[in-house]
Amino acid sequence: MSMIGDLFGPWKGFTVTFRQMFKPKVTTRYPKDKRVKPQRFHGRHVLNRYPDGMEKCIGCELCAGVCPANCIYVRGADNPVDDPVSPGERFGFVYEINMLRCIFCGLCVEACPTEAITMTHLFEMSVTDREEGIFTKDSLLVDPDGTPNHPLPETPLIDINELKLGDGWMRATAPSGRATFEGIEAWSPSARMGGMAPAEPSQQQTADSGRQEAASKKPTADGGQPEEESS
Amino acid sequence: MIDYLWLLIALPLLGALTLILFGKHIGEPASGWLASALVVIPFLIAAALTVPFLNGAESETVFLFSWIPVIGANASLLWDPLSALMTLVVTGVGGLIHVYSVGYMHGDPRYPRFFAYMNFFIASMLTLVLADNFALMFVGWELVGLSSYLLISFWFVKPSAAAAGKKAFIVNRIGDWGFLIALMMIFAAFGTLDFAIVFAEAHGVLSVGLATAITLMLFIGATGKSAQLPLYVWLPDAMEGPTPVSALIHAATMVTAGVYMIARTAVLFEMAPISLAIVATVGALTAIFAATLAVGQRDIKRVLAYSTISQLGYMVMAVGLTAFTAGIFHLMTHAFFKALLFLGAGSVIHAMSDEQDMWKMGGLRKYVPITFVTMAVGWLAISGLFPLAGFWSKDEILASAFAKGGFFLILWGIGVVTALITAFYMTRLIILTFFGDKRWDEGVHPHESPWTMTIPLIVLALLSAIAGLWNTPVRLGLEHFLEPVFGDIHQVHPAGGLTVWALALISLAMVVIGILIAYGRYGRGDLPNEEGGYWTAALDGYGVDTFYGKVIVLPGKTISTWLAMVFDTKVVDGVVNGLAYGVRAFGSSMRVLQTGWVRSYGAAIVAGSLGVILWLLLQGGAF
Amino acid sequence: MEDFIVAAVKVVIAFALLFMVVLLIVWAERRIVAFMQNRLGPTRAGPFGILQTLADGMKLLFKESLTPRNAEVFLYLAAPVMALLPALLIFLVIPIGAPITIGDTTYTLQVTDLNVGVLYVLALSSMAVYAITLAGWASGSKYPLLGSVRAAAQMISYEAAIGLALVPVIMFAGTTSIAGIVEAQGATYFGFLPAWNIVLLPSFVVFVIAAFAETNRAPFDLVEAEQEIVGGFHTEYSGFRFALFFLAEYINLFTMSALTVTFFLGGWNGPTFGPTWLVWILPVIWFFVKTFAIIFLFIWVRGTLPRMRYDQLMAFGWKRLIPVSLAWIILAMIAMGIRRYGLPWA
Amino acid sequence: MIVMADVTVTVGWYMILAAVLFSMGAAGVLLRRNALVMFMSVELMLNSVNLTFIAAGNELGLVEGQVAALFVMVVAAAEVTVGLAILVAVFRRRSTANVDLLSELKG
Amino acid sequence: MIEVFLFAIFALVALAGAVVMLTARNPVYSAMGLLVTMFAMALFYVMLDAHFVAAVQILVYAGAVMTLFLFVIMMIGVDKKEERVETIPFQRGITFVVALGLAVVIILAGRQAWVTGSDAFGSPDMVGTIETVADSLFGTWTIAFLSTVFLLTIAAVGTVALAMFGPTAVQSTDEEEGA
Repeated sequence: MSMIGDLFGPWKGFTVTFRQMFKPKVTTRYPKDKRVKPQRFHGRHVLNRYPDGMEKCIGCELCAGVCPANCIYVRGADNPVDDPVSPGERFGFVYEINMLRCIFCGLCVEACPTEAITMTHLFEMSVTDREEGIFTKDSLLVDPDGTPNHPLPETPLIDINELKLGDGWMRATAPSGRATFEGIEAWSPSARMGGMAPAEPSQQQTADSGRQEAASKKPTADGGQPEEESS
Repeated sequence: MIDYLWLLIALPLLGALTLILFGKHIGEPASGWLASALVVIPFLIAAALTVPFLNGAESETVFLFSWIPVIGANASLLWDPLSALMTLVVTGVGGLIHVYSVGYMHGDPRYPRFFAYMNFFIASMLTLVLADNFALMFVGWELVGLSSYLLISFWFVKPSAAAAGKKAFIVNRIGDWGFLIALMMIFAAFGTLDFAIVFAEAHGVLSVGLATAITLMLFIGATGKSAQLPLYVWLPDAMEGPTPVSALIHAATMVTAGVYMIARTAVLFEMAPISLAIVATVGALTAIFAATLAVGQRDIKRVLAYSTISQLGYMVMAVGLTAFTAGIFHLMTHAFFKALLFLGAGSVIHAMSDEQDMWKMGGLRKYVPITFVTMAVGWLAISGLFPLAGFWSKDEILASAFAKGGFFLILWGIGVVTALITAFYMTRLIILTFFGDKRWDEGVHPHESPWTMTIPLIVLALLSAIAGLWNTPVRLGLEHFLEPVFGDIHQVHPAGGLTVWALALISLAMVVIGILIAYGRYGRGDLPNEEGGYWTAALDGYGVDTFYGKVIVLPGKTISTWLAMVFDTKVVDGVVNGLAYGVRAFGSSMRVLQTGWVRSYGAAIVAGSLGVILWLLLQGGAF
Repeated sequence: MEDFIVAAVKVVIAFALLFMVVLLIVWAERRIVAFMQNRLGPTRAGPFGILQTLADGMKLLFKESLTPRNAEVFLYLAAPVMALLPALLIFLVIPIGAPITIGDTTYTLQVTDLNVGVLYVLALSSMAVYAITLAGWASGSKYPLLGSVRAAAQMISYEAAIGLALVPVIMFAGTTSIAGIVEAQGATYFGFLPAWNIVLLPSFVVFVIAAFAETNRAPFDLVEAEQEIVGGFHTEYSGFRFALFFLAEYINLFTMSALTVTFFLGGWNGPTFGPTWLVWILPVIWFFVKTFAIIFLFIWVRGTLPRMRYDQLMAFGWKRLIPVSLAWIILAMIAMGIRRYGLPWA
Repeated sequence: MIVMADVTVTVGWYMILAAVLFSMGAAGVLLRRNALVMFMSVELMLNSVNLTFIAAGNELGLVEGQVAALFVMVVAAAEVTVGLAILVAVFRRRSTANVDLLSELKG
Repeated sequence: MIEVFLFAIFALVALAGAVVMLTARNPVYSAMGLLVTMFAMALFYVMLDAHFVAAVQILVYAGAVMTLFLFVIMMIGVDKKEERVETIPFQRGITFVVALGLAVVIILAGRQAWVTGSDAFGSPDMVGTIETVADSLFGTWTIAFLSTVFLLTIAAVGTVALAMFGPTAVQSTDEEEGA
């Protein structure tokens, strides 16, 4: 029996490949069908605003400093007294990311003290000119009403809505560092989330329920330390 | 059926090749049986092919392939009663000896090689016998010599065996020289070496003188191969070979080649009466000379060896008397009983653990009964006791000599005396070996040989006993059988009537007297002291070897030494060295041309070919 | 003059056919291998992506062709052409259909029928070595050189096997003309079994295996083994010149399959019926069906077997294929003898 | 062009071509120092001889010309394999293919 | 007429190939030149109705012999360009004279009837199909054919022997130890 089996052994491989031809294919036909992106997908960056429309970026250049690909260029400037751009003393006067060099590691997001830069789910950024690969503040910064910008027009491929899907990192690294906050937006919802949290159903919810109202209570938090959580 | 004739030679040859190449893998008993089978099968084929002759079929020539057509030498085989008889003897006795050897050679480290040589010998002998022209016969003749050399010196680690082989080879070469000259003369006379043409045209082409010269040269060849005076010396020494070899080659087959050759060329011999007389005389002298030597031997095989020479003398005498049938008849019967005796001697030697001296035997008949009985048959057969084989054949020769009358009556007398001596020494051999007291050394335990050795003995004993009845004065079976061959030749026949009975009675009486004398001398108690005088001389072969050594070998050595030491170093080397010096001087003057650059050689080659083409064009008249 | 025109038309048709077929084969290969790997392969250009090859070709055509600094320029430029030429020329002797008789004239669906057709095929396929050797050498860099030496050794070795595998075919057909070989396979055994040379099974197997090696395809594609020697002989080629190599490779694939069909699977032979035009067309269809079956085999093997090691490759060629072919030639000779003269004892 | 019309290719043309090629081959052997190129020149000479054989055979209507050419090819193939093997062996020892440097055997 | 043109073209190609072979500094180009000449030869053979020889010419010369040459060139001589300075005295002059002379005398010899033979022996429109060649090869020239078998065997054995028993083994181990 094993003799006969040995005889046909070499053919087994062929039957395997032949059978595979009629099995379902794993290919996703991309423009038509898109795969669901993981929550922590590192897509294009956005620069956020506070719900009141102030820019979160304070021009500290920590993101530029931490960037391993050296693709972020930031220039800070003092806020005009009469019309401050950001809540603090300074704001990001120039903010450019060279997307051709960016490796989408997300270190800038981690470094940012004000949660000004976050990442989204959009990755369709193809350009026809290397110049266009450098995204400036114009396209990175969300509009005051929370609508993000994109330098390219909306096509079936470029779904601007993806820019509104937040970066999972924010949720995974809740400031308390506790796993129970997994999936909970830790603090200050970014403008792109559509402004303020929808409602304040209950202030005395425990940490277990996970609903976070801190942001709504402290709209002008300076450093972003949610002391309430620790208690 | 006749188309398979070539198998007779091919099968043993195949066996020889197989055993030489793969003998070691075939192993001990198997190679022996293979060799035996490849001799027995040809025997069966030959027997089947011989049957038509009994019904009076014609002789046939089987053409195999062209060899040297210019000299009438093709590889074609002659199948007539004479060659058929010889083939049967060679393969039959040979086959028995092969079977015998299976047992006898047991334990020899070069066992397969021995059988390879044996098969090779059979093939060579059959080539000799079946040849239909002198050239092919000569090939067989030489191959037989070669295989005999190989077999005699089979135990070449013994210096005496190696020397014996060499001696046999060299002495045979002297005979071959005569044979070769005869062939040249025949070719010069006839322009061909084909038997058929030569024999058919012999009477027209040859003068008596030329025929005498040719036949004498042929006879020299025969003396070498058939161990006649004066070239017999190799045969006793050849006993150094294994006993089956002695039986096969030096009793049954090879030594009879000379007799066969003379019988084959009977037409030529018939034309030369002087040659015939010489042949007969030499035969008779050899017979009695060797017989007297046989008397004095102590080595059992040497007795048989001299006896063989003596019996060959009978055969040669017979063909010299133009009693060809009688000669061939004796050849056949002798093959049986001498092979028997040799094999029996071998069996005795085997039993005595390689002891060959008869003075150290005695009383063996109780220990080796089968050997004793069979050898006794051989003893009586060779002695010529009625009605065993030897009686009929020997008697026919003697009767023929008597019938020829005149000078040949002397030969007849010699023959009769030889018969007496033969009976004497054979009886001596038997008594010393099988009767009397044990004289063997301590630690020898005689035992009967294995069946492979005894069965051939029994078969041969039977043949020795009855073979003579084929050709009795009453019923000439062989005579008729050989008639197609010797039909045209005037053969001498024994006289009829009372004479033949009288002659038979005389020789029988001689035999009985010989046996009685021997019995009287050896059969009763103490053995006589056989030393000094005649006995020493006989043991020494009458000093013939020493004589040859002084007269022929020594001067030859002296001359060669002078040639080697003086002539060669001074004259030959001088010429060579002188040439070398000249060449070297020339070379050094030309070495400039050898630049070591291939391209300049190439230029020279191209320029040379250009010159050649130019020269050709000039010759052709192009310009 | 008319002959000349006919021949010219045939050549044009043959070449056009070759290029078309190559487009198809490349697409088919990509699709089939993709399917075997549970992928889809090209789907974009044209229906089912059938125009993908064309698109790739256009792309290659417009890409910049680089010439390395160390290259021997003349041979570097000549090598791709030398690769393409024999590939195109071999096809000229392959009959793709039964002869067609229009009026008094019979047109063979074959550019020319040489009486030494088989030798012509062997001779030209041995020419392919030059392109590879020279391409590798003229590139002036080490990976191409290694690849080309490998390729040359491989192709020479397996050419011997191909030649030996064809000997029984020639013996059975009694001719070296390719049309003759095809016609010889038109007969039937027992009235229904087609007398294709596939009965020479060992020859067929040896031929197909050697064809894999001769076309440098998997599992013998170590000429282009990316993991070891980058791209093999065409590492330094780009753009249109690379496209020529690519083209030659796939033409060779098609030609080898067509030759396999011609020599062993009866060529265009197959059942014909119906009206005249169908009788003309059907043999062509049979021919292409069989050829694509063999091409599918090629692709299938590529999708299944891993690449052999170089020493295994050479040992396989010299110690397996060639002795087997030789032994088989002897057997086939005996079979031929029995077929012609009867059994030796009968 | 009118004159050209009755010109036909005769065996002599082939002979002349072969002679020229043969001479070029001979010159190659004598001039080039690279043993490989010398070998090639020898091959050229053999080829030109083949051409004469076949042209003559064609002219005389004998197939023997082709047979002779085939034999020449066989011999050439054998010669090339052995020759190149020797060359490679020499190269291994001496690291050169220049025949002028291989002149140890000079007198 | 067209034959003349073909002859002219092929002859020019053959000569050009020969010239390239003769003059190229790089042995690879020499080989290519010879290859071109051999192709031209094959075409001549076709013109002379020797189809079988033409096929064998390409198969053997172009397919095997020249490939072997290329192999060996790549193995040994590829980087070394030949010096053009002649070292052997008079070699160039001798070559020139001798080669020219050779061409002349061969052409002259070709004009002699006793060299070339005069009459047609066989059928003038004999075509070198495999059958005719095989008849001659295996009929009249069997012994010669068989001896080529021995020749090739000997050549193969000799080549293997030369390749096998060289000093390579020693050298390579040395290199390995060095490395």
